[in-house]
Amino acid sequence: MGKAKYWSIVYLMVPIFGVGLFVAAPALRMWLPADVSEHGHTIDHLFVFIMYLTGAVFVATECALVWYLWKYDSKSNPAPTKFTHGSHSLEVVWTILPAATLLFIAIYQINAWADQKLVRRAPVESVGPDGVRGTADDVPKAPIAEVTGRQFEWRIRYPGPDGVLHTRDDLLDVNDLHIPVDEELVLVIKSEDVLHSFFLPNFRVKQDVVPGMKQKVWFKAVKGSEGRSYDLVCAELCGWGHYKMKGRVTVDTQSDYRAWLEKLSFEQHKTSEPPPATAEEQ
Amino acid sequence: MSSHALGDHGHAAHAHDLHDHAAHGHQMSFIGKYIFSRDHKIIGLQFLFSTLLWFIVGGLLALGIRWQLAYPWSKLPILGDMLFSGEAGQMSPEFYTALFTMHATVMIFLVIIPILAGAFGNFLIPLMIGADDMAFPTLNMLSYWFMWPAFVCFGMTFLTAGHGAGSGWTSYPPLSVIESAAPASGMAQTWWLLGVTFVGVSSMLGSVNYMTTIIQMRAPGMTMFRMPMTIWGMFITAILQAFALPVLTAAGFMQLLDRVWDTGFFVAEGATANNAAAMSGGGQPLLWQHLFWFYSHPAVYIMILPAMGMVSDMIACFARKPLFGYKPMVYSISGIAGLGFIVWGHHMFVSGMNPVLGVTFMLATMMIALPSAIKVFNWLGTIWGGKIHFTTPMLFAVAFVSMFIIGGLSGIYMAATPVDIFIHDTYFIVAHFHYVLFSGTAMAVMGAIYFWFPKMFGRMMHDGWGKVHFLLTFIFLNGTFYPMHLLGMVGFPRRLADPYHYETFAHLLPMNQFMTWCAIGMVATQIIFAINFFYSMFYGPKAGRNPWHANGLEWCAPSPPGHGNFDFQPIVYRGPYEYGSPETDEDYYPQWHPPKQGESSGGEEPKPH
Amino acid sequence: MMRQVQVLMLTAVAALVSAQVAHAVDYGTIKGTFTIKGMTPSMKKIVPNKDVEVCGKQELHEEVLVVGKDGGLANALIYALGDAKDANKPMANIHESYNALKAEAAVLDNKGCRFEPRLAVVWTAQKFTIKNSDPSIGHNSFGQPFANPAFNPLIPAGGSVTVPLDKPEKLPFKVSCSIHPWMGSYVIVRPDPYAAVSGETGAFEMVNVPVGEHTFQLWQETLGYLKAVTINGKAEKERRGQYKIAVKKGDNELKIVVDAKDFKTQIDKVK
Amino acid sequence: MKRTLSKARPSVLALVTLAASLASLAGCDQSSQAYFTATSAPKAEIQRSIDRLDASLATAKDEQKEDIRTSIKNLEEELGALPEKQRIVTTIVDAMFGTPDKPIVLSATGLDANKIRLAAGPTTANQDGNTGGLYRRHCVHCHGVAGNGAGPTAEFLNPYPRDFRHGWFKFKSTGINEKPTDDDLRRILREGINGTAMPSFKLLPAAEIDALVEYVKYLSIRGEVENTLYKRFDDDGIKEMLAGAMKGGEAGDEFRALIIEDLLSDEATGVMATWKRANERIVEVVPRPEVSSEESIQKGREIFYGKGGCVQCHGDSAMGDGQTYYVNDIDATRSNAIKQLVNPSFPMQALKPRNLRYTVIRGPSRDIDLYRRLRNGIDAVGMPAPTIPPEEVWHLVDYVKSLPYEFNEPGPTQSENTRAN
Repeated sequence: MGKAKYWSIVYLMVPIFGVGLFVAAPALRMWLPADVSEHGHTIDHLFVFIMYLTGAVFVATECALVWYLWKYDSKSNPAPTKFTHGSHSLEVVWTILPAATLLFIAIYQINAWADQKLVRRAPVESVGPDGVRGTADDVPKAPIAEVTGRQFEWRIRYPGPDGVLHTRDDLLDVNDLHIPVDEELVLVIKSEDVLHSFFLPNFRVKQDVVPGMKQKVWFKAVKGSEGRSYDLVCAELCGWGHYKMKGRVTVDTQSDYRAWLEKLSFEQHKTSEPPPATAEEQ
Repeated sequence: MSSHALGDHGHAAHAHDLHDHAAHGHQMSFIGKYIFSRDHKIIGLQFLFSTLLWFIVGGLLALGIRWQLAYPWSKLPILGDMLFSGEAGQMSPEFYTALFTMHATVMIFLVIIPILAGAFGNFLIPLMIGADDMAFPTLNMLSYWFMWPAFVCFGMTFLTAGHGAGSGWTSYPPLSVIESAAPASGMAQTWWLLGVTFVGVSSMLGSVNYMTTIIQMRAPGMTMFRMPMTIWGMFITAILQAFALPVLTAAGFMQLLDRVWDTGFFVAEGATANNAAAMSGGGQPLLWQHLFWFYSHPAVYIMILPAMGMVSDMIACFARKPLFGYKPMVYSISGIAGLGFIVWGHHMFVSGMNPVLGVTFMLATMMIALPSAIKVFNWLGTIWGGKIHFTTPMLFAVAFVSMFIIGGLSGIYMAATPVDIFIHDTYFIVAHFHYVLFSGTAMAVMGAIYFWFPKMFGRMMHDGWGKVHFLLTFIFLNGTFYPMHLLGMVGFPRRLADPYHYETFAHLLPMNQFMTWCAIGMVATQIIFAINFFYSMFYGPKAGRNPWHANGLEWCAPSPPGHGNFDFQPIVYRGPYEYGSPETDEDYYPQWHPPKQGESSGGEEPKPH
Repeated sequence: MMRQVQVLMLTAVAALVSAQVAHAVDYGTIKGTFTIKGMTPSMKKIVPNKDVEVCGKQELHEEVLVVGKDGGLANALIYALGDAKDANKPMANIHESYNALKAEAAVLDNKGCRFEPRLAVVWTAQKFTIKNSDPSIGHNSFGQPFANPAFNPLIPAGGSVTVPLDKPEKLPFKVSCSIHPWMGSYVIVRPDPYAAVSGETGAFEMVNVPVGEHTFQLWQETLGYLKAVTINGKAEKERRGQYKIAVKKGDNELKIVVDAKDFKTQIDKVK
Repeated sequence: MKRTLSKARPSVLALVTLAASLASLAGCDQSSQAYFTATSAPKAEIQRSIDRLDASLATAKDEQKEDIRTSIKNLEEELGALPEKQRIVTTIVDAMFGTPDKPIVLSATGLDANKIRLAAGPTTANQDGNTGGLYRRHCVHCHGVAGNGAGPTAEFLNPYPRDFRHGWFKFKSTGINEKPTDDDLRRILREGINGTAMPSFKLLPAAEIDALVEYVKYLSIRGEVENTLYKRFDDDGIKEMLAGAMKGGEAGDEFRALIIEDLLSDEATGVMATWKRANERIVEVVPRPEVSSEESIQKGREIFYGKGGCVQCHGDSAMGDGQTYYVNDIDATRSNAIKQLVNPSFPMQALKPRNLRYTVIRGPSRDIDLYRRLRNGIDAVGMPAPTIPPEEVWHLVDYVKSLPYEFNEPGPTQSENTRAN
């Protein structure tokens, strides 16, 4: 029974492996996926900040736990134990310290949240009723495309040449969203049937799509991401085929993006097709 | 020892009365005694056995999920050919959705909530406060028997097409309402809603009973601040249930109406799925989320507060030291309960709820971490300077603390709204609540079973095998759940039957296979527990009244207690945690021991109730 | 060069020879009847549920088996096989009286919400026209031939459409109307005009058939191949319903009797 | 006597259930063959006839009853003979085409064995996301192992998934009753079928899509051969051939070669011939007439309500409220096309003409796709082709495309977080 205190080693493994696994995680490719959005780094920064903070608390409390278990084992500590019902001052300290920390985190992140969620408005030049040319800044930015979640795919609708959605010249596509690089863009996301969630891991974007509501998301693909494709995931259970709802976001240069739209338009309106022998679509 | 308390209080008439009760109990038929029993202990045990049975079901469902995540679309062992011959024995995607839906449903509604409140609440509350039974024994019996319709309803969901409800345990509309959106669920979703309603009725009956009993039936001298933490946990839980549950029950009925009678509380106008006719709708899917989380967030505390209480009792007992900061502990439990009512919105940060509202919920959520932190510090304070006995229940109790630290800290990530945008509905969340509910509550429950087993059955469980059970469970649970944090960091989403066709997640397969084998190990380990449990029930060494030398009132009753619990009227002289008190030579000072001559009991004088 | 000349010469000779042979051939006429022996089930009445104002005017019945007075079997098909091995081969000689037929289109009419005729015979030399004689409602005729391309035109009231059917078919194919699901008919496309369908009384006539023994295909829509029949009093069996029948100069009588029992199970299955 | 029977029943039932479950457990490994015949349409059809006759007995006149009883007896005999029939057909088809785990690719089918191998068999995934068993990863839930459109998810879908065994495909560049070209199938896989449960697999690598196209063709050919064997089973000649093919050794090989020749390669009716000629049966798209789009829409409108006859099914409002039929109601529709579409054990589904006011058109929606559909009609569901000159079809295309917007010109833009209309 004198060996009973060795049980505390079991608990010691928790901080050791717990921290160890996080240290090894980047090598295992289990870290936040590459961030290609402009605002993503604030989220990553917050994540890492909280990780260090909680990590420190985690290690400290777990170690204290193990140390006390080890030290005050009944066999190695047969002497009368401390008899106390608590300490008022200690309680005050360990109430105020965490409270302050938590409040700090809370306030620290509000900006990042607002930046992500508040409506983007674009200044629009117009002539007012008094005939003075001015800038109106309360016009919501026009969306670059509308993405509609549907069991089990993402339907994408570009506004077409007239720049207005839901007209006859709209360009339609499925699961394959193209966006221009280095431009802050707005997407309207909708649902046709049930809840879906528009999740772009690499852009740190996630927004549930609620039938009956129009949601908007904003992000900006940073330079250097052009020419690459990123996963578009559905993150809200939408039925049996939830896992199938896979889309792709491709970041294009401005010229590639225009070419893509043109190609889409050409495909949509072409009136002849080359014979199949040469139509190897690869 | 506890036996010396006997006879000191030999109120002859009362004892005779009790004896009569006991004799009467013996004459009752088997059915009267064990099936339609109104004795809180029997009801508690009924709850215990039922919930442990469902625990097995829930565990097996979890293995099904893990199998699919480790070996997606490979033939399901054993059941594959029977259930999915049209698909070469691989599980169907709608079966996968049913698996995780029913795993969560079974674990939450049929295991954790009833095992805490139903099994331990019933068994312990009268014993720990010195009452001979619950305030309303018949109501108590009904609260168990209302679980049976729920068992049947949830059982029925497995028997309908698709083998279960498939809208997640949160049952978010429109998926759960528009039948054509999840046609594989069919009637199962309706059965599911009925089942939840019955569980609600059962919990409601229980919580009314617990509140009344705790307020009205305490033994003489048992003031509110002399109640053990377990009772505080149960008390606050009962209050939470009583105030939050009606909202869920009402919302459940609304959803039932939406489903059965085509009302439109939760369905948007014109929503259509699977080419069925568009819904007339006019409702709001978000409304359900608000109503649901208004109950289900407090429910998270319903699932942990009693466990915290039991852990406090076990740690104080095996550290042979008073609980550090008893009153702060009580206040923090109350604080958690109070704040628990205003944080439900943190489940909805990315749901489309107004982002400004999100800020308020974020602030409240941050603050709710505070009482939890205080509790952890106080447990550390209790262990500090104690005289620690590494018994099986103590190992589980300390495991609870150790694991709850992880579960609590990971909660802060979610409270931080911008971070939540990324980790919402990923495995980070799955890791978080498994750390709280399995590594936390389930550990506490296992510890509590080892701890109160002698009181329940009059015999001890095998300590050696108990430790083996603990060690393996502890290793495997961390192997299963800890890597989930890492998966969550990559963005690995929940509830995906085949996440590996996304480039971002394809490389996570080996880790998932590792986790699956840990989960299989974890479930297999519980066989040790089951054997130990049943063997000890019949052949374990006989336990006296107070085998752990604990202070609580329950330990002055016979093991197992007869009908009416106490063979004398217990009177409470002090708080429940007077371990190692200098006032006595022994290292514990039970609540029912009268003060030694010339010494004060250290608190207010006991007043007869 | 030499070779080409040779080929040309050979062809010329062959043409001459065949012309001579043609001259020498005699022709006979088959006057026949299809009769059914035994009790047959009565056909169900159809109650139209679409376009009732037009389709409800006349009584409509199932037509999978139409039996006239005295057991005459209507809509049974007989056609000659130019070569028993190759059903697509035309008869070697086609009487010149048929030349006039080439200008005449074979017609399938949508009339009174049924197809008229139930079984249309098309000679590849003919055009095939589908008509819609019904007032105010459109019909579509969905045909799924085996060798020819399928067709499914929607024919407005009073309209007609010509469908190319220039490859012979081994068997009749079905034509249906998706709008009025009870409507159905069959079309047989032959490389020669030697095909006949029995009328209401079960009688049919095939004129100017070259004299000699030919293989004839017997077919009815419900039974398919008529595998067991009594021809002129003699019971015969052939698994593909192909029977050798000798044609004499002048009139030939051909009495084909089918046993009603064969129909029963088939009709029950179709119904 | 009665009492003992009823007493014995539960235990017998329990025993039978136990035995059945044990048998299914024991059958784990050998049952791969059984996957392909998971549904047996002929059986259901005959059973349905028997049930109907049974029901008619009650109302029948006395003199008819004997006849009906005889019919029932005959049908029951046929039903009894079915397992043997099925055994033979399955054995032959398995010998020709292999099992889902080990497909055999006959050279007569002209299919690419490497592609088939990538698509067939159990799913395997590795860390790089490369997979084998593509069909079972992506398709089997709906289309079933045998490609019979009866996977576990199938019966919950509207419309039902395609049953490849009949070789019917709706959206293609070829005429009706023709097979689709590889390009057509590839496009369906890439784009999905709008308005149905068929999702888009655009993001699969091209090689995987090609493999799946090939496998769909394989399943289709296999199914068509199986169907043909059933249909021709009673034919004495084919019965002899089948019996011969059941034999092992050279004799069996010879017969199998004969069947392959007969069913697959026959120039006129062989299954492969129809697939091979697909590229030649592409329907020509004529140039678009040069009129303004408004004029074209107006002309299309006239055709729609006039000589095109579209209004008869799609309704005065173009909302698809004209005609409706039921997909697997064999009594209601005699059309073979419709009758063979679905598993007869599934509940009946209404086959409705499209509501053309939805912005989403079912199936591929490029102009050229719409043109082909309006020119040829739609296979398998019985949409006929209007009898109008080919160039006028373009007007109809323009009109149909404009329908969703006809009375729905864009209103003022909505602000965020408001309910959509």
